[in-house]
Amino acid sequence: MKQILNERHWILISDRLPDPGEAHRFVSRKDCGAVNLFSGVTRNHEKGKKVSLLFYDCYEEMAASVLQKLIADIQVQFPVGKVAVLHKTGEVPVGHLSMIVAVASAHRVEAIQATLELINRLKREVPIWKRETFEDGEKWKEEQP
Amino acid sequence: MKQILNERHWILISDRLPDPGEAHRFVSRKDCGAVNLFSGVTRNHEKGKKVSLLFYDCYEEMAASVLQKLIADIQVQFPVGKVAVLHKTGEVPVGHLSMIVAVASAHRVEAIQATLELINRLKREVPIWKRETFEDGEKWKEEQP
Amino acid sequence: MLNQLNSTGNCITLNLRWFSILARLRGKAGEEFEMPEGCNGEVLIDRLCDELPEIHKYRSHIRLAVNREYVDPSVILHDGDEVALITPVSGG
Amino acid sequence: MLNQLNSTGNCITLNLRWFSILARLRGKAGEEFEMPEGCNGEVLIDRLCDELPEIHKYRSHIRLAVNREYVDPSVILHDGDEVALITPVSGG
Repeated sequence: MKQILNERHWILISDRLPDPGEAHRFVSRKDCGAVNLFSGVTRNHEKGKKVSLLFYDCYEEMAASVLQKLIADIQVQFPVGKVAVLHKTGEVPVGHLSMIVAVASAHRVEAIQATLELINRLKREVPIWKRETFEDGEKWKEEQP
Repeated sequence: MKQILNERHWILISDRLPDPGEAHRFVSRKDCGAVNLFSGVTRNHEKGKKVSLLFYDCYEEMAASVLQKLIADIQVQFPVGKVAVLHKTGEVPVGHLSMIVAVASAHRVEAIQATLELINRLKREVPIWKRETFEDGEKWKEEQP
Repeated sequence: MLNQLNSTGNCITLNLRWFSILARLRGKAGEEFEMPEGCNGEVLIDRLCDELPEIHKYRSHIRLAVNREYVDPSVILHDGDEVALITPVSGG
Repeated sequence: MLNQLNSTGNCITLNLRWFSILARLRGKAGEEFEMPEGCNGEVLIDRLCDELPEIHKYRSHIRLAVNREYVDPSVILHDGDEVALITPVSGG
């Protein structure tokens, strides 16, 4: 488990995620009229194959520090307020949450664009890896063509 | 109060909003790996003026029917699953929720883009009107230059 | 005037709904309102602007809703129609 | 080889961390690993590929992390550095 919590952001990497409502409440502030909250959920299919379970491995200390820089970048690029990024490690069954990203801003467009940019960068930069369990076995994402 | 609830969408126009978590749960489905949830919150400022309260008037029957068509459009334009749009009527003090929009999709980009498009259209087409209470009085949005 | 309106001299009763700034100006949220048979939305809006000159200011931004749908103001109104003048909306 | 590595003949001990597919291939999550003093990231990766040929397949996609930051593989490694080979990530 790794957590960084301050006035500007809440980063949590843990095998237990809080309710999305907690991320919502964390980022809410009276000068921010827009809160955008994105959740990643384990879905039951991937490229036509049935998925029953995901497992996330994470380089927790590095992931937290990369996320901290990434959020600081986002808070410079977009006029946003508080940001929360919560990511689960270990097993995530179908229908369960793997990630929660919440961004508050004075305006909707910025809150929504910043959310998308943050997730795009997270998916490229943060050292977290997904293993998918299919009916015929399990594979790390990098193993798949 | 006006509510339309079915397999594809949940529309609620009411002087009481449920917790955003309920919209999240409504749109969640095992084939949708992405849930994007946007909340509008009354913020304490507007164009440099201090705001203490919002009040929403609504042509409820028409708003629900316009929203239903609008959501159907979105579900054709974007590969999204279930959609929820919940809008408050009456008074909304600073820091409280005026609107919740939730969209589920197999993929993040579509969930997020559909949310933004849905809100943009809602703000142009759905017959709901905002009155802002400033320190020096209250004004309907249309009255303001 | 009779020809222009396609009127037979009979009247229709509309169910007007008022919202937002117009409800405040009109002092009510709804009313029954009589118009000549065959009149269209444009004629109704003209008539309401005559009765309530404050509407003029918003007129160029008003959309017409008949029976809970946006319609072109050239549409002919019928007895029992629910009609609303929709000033620029601001939900969200 | 000694010149190329800028080596004095001494060794440094790195703290290797293994994740995802590489942890499975290596059979462990971490280990201490000795390398000649003055060696850079590229040389370490070469050496690990020699020991664990299965890494080759991922090599062109691997990024190097030293002390929890992405670095260019040309960076010189130091005694006690925490080093990880980062295969393409897939969080979210």
